Amino acid sequence: MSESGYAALAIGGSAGSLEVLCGILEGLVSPTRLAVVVCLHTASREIGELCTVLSRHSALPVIEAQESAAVAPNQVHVAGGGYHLLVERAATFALCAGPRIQYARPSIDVLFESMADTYRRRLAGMLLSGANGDGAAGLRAIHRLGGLTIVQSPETASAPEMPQAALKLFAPDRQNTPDQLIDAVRGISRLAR
Amino acid sequence: MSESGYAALAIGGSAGSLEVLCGILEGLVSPTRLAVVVCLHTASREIGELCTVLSRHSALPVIEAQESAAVAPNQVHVAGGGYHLLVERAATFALCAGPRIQYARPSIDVLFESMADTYRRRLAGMLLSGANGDGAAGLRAIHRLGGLTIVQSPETASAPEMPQAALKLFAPDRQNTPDQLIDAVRGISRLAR
Amino acid sequence: MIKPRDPDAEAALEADDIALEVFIHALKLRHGYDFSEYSRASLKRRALELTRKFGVERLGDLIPSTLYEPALVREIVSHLSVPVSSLFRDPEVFLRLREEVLPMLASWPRINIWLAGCAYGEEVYSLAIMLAEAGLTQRSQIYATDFNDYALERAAEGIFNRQNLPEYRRNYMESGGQARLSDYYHARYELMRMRRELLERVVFAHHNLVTDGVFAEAHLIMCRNVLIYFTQPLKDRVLELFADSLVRGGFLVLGNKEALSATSPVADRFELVSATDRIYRLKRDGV
Amino acid sequence: MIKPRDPDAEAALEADDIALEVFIHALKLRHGYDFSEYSRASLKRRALELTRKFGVERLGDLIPSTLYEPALVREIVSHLSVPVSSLFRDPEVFLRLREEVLPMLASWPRINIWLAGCAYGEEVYSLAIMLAEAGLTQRSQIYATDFNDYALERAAEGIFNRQNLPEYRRNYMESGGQARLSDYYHARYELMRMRRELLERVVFAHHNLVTDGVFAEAHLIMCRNVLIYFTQPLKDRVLELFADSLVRGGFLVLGNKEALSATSPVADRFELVSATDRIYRLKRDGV
Repeated sequence: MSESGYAALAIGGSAGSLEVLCGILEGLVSPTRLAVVVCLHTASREIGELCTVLSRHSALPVIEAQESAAVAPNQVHVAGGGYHLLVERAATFALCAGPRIQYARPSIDVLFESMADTYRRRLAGMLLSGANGDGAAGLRAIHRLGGLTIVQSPETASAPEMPQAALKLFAPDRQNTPDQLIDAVRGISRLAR
Repeated sequence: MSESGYAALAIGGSAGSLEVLCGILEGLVSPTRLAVVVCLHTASREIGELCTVLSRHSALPVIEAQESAAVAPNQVHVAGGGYHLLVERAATFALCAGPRIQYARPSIDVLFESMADTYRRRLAGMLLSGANGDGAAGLRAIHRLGGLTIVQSPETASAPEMPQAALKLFAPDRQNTPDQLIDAVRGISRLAR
Repeated sequence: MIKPRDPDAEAALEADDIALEVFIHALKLRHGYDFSEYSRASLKRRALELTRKFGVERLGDLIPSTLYEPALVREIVSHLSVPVSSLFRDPEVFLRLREEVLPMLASWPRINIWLAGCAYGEEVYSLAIMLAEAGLTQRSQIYATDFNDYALERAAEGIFNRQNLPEYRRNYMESGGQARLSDYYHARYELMRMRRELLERVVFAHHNLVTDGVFAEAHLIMCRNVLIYFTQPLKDRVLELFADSLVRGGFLVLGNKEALSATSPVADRFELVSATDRIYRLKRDGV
Repeated sequence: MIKPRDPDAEAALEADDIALEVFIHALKLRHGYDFSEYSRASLKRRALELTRKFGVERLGDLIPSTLYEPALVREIVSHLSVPVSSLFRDPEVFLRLREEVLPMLASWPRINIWLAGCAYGEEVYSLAIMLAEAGLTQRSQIYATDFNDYALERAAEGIFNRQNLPEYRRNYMESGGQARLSDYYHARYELMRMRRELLERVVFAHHNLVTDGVFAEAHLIMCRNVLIYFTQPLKDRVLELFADSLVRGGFLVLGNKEALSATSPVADRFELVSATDRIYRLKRDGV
């Protein structure tokens, strides 16, 4: 799978993913045409702090994804807590206050599936360390619609359940170590359009 | 079944129905709020002549049903040949050049069913002498939607198949002799609204 | 007031009436076929016939097929658009065309004919035969259009059912035909295939009267038994399209029950040639 | 460009997107429920959940049920309208209401409160408890409205699942509650039923923000987690409706993610009370 031509990168993770994520953000080449959307299993009051932490590792601005706002290139949008985050066909964010899905809100599956529908083969998805099965179905949705799918290799994940759940469900394009993830994101952000 | 409150009267017939029909038209009380629509199995070139004949027996104007024209009260509208005649929800006529149905075009079933849909319980339907089964399903549609259904009693019909087909399909409200049909139409036209 | 015998029948009627609107919406959104300006009564009847054909119970049950089974859609659209005709249907119209209109068309060096809504092509072949018999083939060009691609394919094949042959023969003779109809087709089993030479000057093309514009500089437009299915605003729009597509002095032939009514916005641009045969002519002095 | 792994998936996606529009059209025509100005992404997700719930394969398969099975429609509408909340959801908002807003409301001799989109009633009871604890019950009147009649019935019953009780208790305490939440409900098996006395000053009524007008001379309007589902034009219209329904100096409380943005046509009619808790106040000097 080549790394060229993606418009958006969706990143999901949970327990043990923050450090890997920081590395990935450091790999982003700025300016880029790529829009990055991140969904961690964050409680609602942590979002401000989370954005601050991530900002330190990112050449791109890191902001909470706002309802109705555009999924803008050259930005890292982070899902806030307490609501599911979705992307509409017009590449704007939507929120949903519906019930938790697999105990999670925001749900990685919900974000990934709506982004797969919107970006189809112009989407790259990464699923990182995490202690539950959220995100696997969403990553498969990205795969089905022609997007690039990468999981953190379970042996490098401090909580391997999340990438393992994806590997159980289908064959993602790549299993990457944290260093390989950084390389990948560098290529994807440089070659985005 | 009372004879009050009908807005329209649909009459179908074929072989042997012309004489009975003439009597029925003589029974119509003018002016009336009733709209009368007649469907015989007429070939396309006979329609002018047919209207002329029927006019002699009717105090109401007898005219060929024109595409898009209103189903007007105090008029007798006659289906022309070569096209199916239908009534739209807005009580205007529509034509259809589709295939014959049970060898007939205009089809009595088609007319009756569309009038049943439009007028529902404000429709009275009469099925007269005829040598085939057209009209039976249409009369049943009128019955189902609460309209009044009358068949010419088969023993008085020179071609009994048509009323018999209806009687085989369901129980119409009445089986009337030609004289009773005339009485009925007198009541229906007087009490129409 | 009398109660309905069958309250379910009334509920089903109301549900079906709305299902028809939703079905129309689905066809339009999913496939671009716009039946929204079609008269509802006969459209509904044909939709109900489709439910029987497809073995489903209610009109609304057609909607999922419409959305998810593209292969069925051409069948659905074909059935809804009533492509039923016969060779030389209404022979008296063809007789008048042969005797009065073709001689006048012959005065033009080139004759463009637009058959709008050609369906399965019966009138294409009827007209091609008449042009051949009048010796006008080489100067003429027939544009046969329909919005139904399946119908266009069938029309180009020119295969009809031989069971209607007696009617076709009678029509041909009544239309003033002097040859034998069998000169124009090959019979095979229960089918008849029209001779390919008849298509020498015929072009089939997709054209949608509901959405598309002026088609050609036509000397003759035939559009029979199409307008009866349209609502009045669409009728008016299509008649204006025809007026704009004709050369001055060009002819318009409508179906036997389709009048160019006095209230039509283009009524004063036409003069009457034959009231019974619904033949009109665009005035030479323009609008 | 990379090809999709599963071309069927892409075709299904396109069909489903259109099926969603047709489904929305069917709900509107048949039952008057208008979701056409709802954000599509989450609406689609909830519709797909319904397909699993009803055991059908594709989104479009919901349409016949929508047309012909009125009994299912309230379930469909309930699911689409996401009536999910909890007692004292976002307790910091209720804390601020308790500490800052209620004392100001107390300056009016009569307090009309409009809970717009009350869903299953969690906020109705939360607010009624707070009014009781502030000694304001007798002067207040709560109008709890929703467009979903099934939700209104459920809200009037006031029966919630006890499995959420730990969350409810924590919320109540964090909202500044001094009593025991158990004073306000009867527990029975796995359910909890809110005390009837809490409804003493509550009226439940059908009101549709999409289609209906000004509701009351309100001193406080709460409408939380409703606007996030609306398109921008509908958001603007509803905010205007709220501005027109409030007395001068009246309060508006939106959901945590719903801002009265500077571009809103009514932005200058409100002043900010709390940005984090989305509390606004209609200016006293009018427009």
